[in-house]
Amino acid sequence: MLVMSWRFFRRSQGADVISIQADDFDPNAEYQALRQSGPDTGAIATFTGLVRISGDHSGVTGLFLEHYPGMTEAVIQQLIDQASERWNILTARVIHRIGPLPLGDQIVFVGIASRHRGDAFAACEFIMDALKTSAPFWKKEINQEGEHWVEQKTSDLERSESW
Amino acid sequence: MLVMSWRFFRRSQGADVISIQADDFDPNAEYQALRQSGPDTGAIATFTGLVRISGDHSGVTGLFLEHYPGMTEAVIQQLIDQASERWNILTARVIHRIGPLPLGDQIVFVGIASRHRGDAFAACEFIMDALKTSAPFWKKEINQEGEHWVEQKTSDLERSESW
Amino acid sequence: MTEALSDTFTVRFFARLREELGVEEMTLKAEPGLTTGRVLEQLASRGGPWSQLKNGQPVMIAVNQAMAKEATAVNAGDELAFFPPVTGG
Amino acid sequence: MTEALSDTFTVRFFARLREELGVEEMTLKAEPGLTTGRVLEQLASRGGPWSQLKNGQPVMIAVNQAMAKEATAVNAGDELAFFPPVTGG
Repeated sequence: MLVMSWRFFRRSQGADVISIQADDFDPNAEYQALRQSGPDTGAIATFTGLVRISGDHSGVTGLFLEHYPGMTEAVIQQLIDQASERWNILTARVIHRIGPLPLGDQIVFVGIASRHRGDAFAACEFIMDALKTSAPFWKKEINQEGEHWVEQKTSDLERSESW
Repeated sequence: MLVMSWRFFRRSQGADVISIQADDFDPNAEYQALRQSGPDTGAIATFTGLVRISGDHSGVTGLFLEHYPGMTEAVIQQLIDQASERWNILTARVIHRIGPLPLGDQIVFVGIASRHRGDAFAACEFIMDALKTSAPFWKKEINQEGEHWVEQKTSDLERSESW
Repeated sequence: MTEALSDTFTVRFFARLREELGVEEMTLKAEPGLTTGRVLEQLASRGGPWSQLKNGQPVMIAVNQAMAKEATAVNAGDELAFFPPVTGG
Repeated sequence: MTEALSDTFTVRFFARLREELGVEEMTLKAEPGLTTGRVLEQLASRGGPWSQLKNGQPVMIAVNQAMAKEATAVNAGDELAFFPPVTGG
């Protein structure tokens, strides 16, 4: 029983990926990497966030993403560790872009490979929700009238606290 | 205000896809299609289920998926409709494979494009959970010792009823 | 004697039930006031593997490809289906 | 007069705060019993845009790249950071 439990919770954190990058990412490459989480991989949940036209203001043409190098990666690793304590995760991959991002561009990717769908969904959504209120990124929104820093939303705080 | 609400909930159901197929599917093609849900697409949540080695029995080498042609598609359409009433969905894509599926193969894909991540996650997980207890598919599991029909799990019923 | 098509309904079986009953589809004669529960009772009374339709594992019921209950009316031209709890996904 | 490196700590500002204060990074002298809240008070007393550090929108605090509170101790060699609530994802 002890051995079973150990096997059940074992995971190769070496396969986890955290990347903060200016370049675009390829969700398919991430998905294919998540599929390589061993023969007990039964569920892959992914989330991708995109720059949308209706932000805090209307007619968004792009974002500028600033971050706190070093701290950002450390916070995301903590979120993955927290998720791994609560749910059965085989592999976690988190990518977040920084710098200028035009309308329609990919901003963030969170992907979880797990044995069961409940763990994959929960870990993926938890990491996204917690990232939005605890990882040091700041979004400047650009539209026809100029640019402004996005304010943190109460709904994001509530979602994050609900976990 | 009325016009705003109408715009907010409008979606082009023509872009929804339901496919029951023996052939493998390409999650990346599905993701790219979901990205084409218009400039207000801010969130894409996807789920892929895979044949895993630990099923009802150990050492699973493959599955055989049977379904009820016609009814399956109708039930999945109803699930998408129910999800659309509860959450703000831009596009939904659901693929489920039938026939023989070896270990590691993709079984099911559910992808949701939405404005916000909460809607995308909820709709994607709801459709997966409800599909598992209401869409007429049956799984026969194959391992070294033979084959047997998989029994429905109480946990799946509970998850489905929790929505 | 061939039954008139307009007097009959179809019953389909899937998965474990199809295998254990050895039947994929059958045509039965409709009667006034018939319900899916009554059809199950009539089929179960055949004995052997058929008894499981009333006394075995749970049976799910569809009428015209929509989930139904034992009280659901059965009319000529209907497509009934009996199957085990579903296990896709 | 140059302060000895071993007596100092660093303060970094990000996003809106960095822009409104016009400062990205500064070096301050450590004192016994110093806390991040006391550093905020000292900086706010400079007046002008600095007052917002005590009387403006919420300020998040990190010490050595981990979230901290106003009571968190500040020691020589530390890296403090003050920034607006985060808005990534």
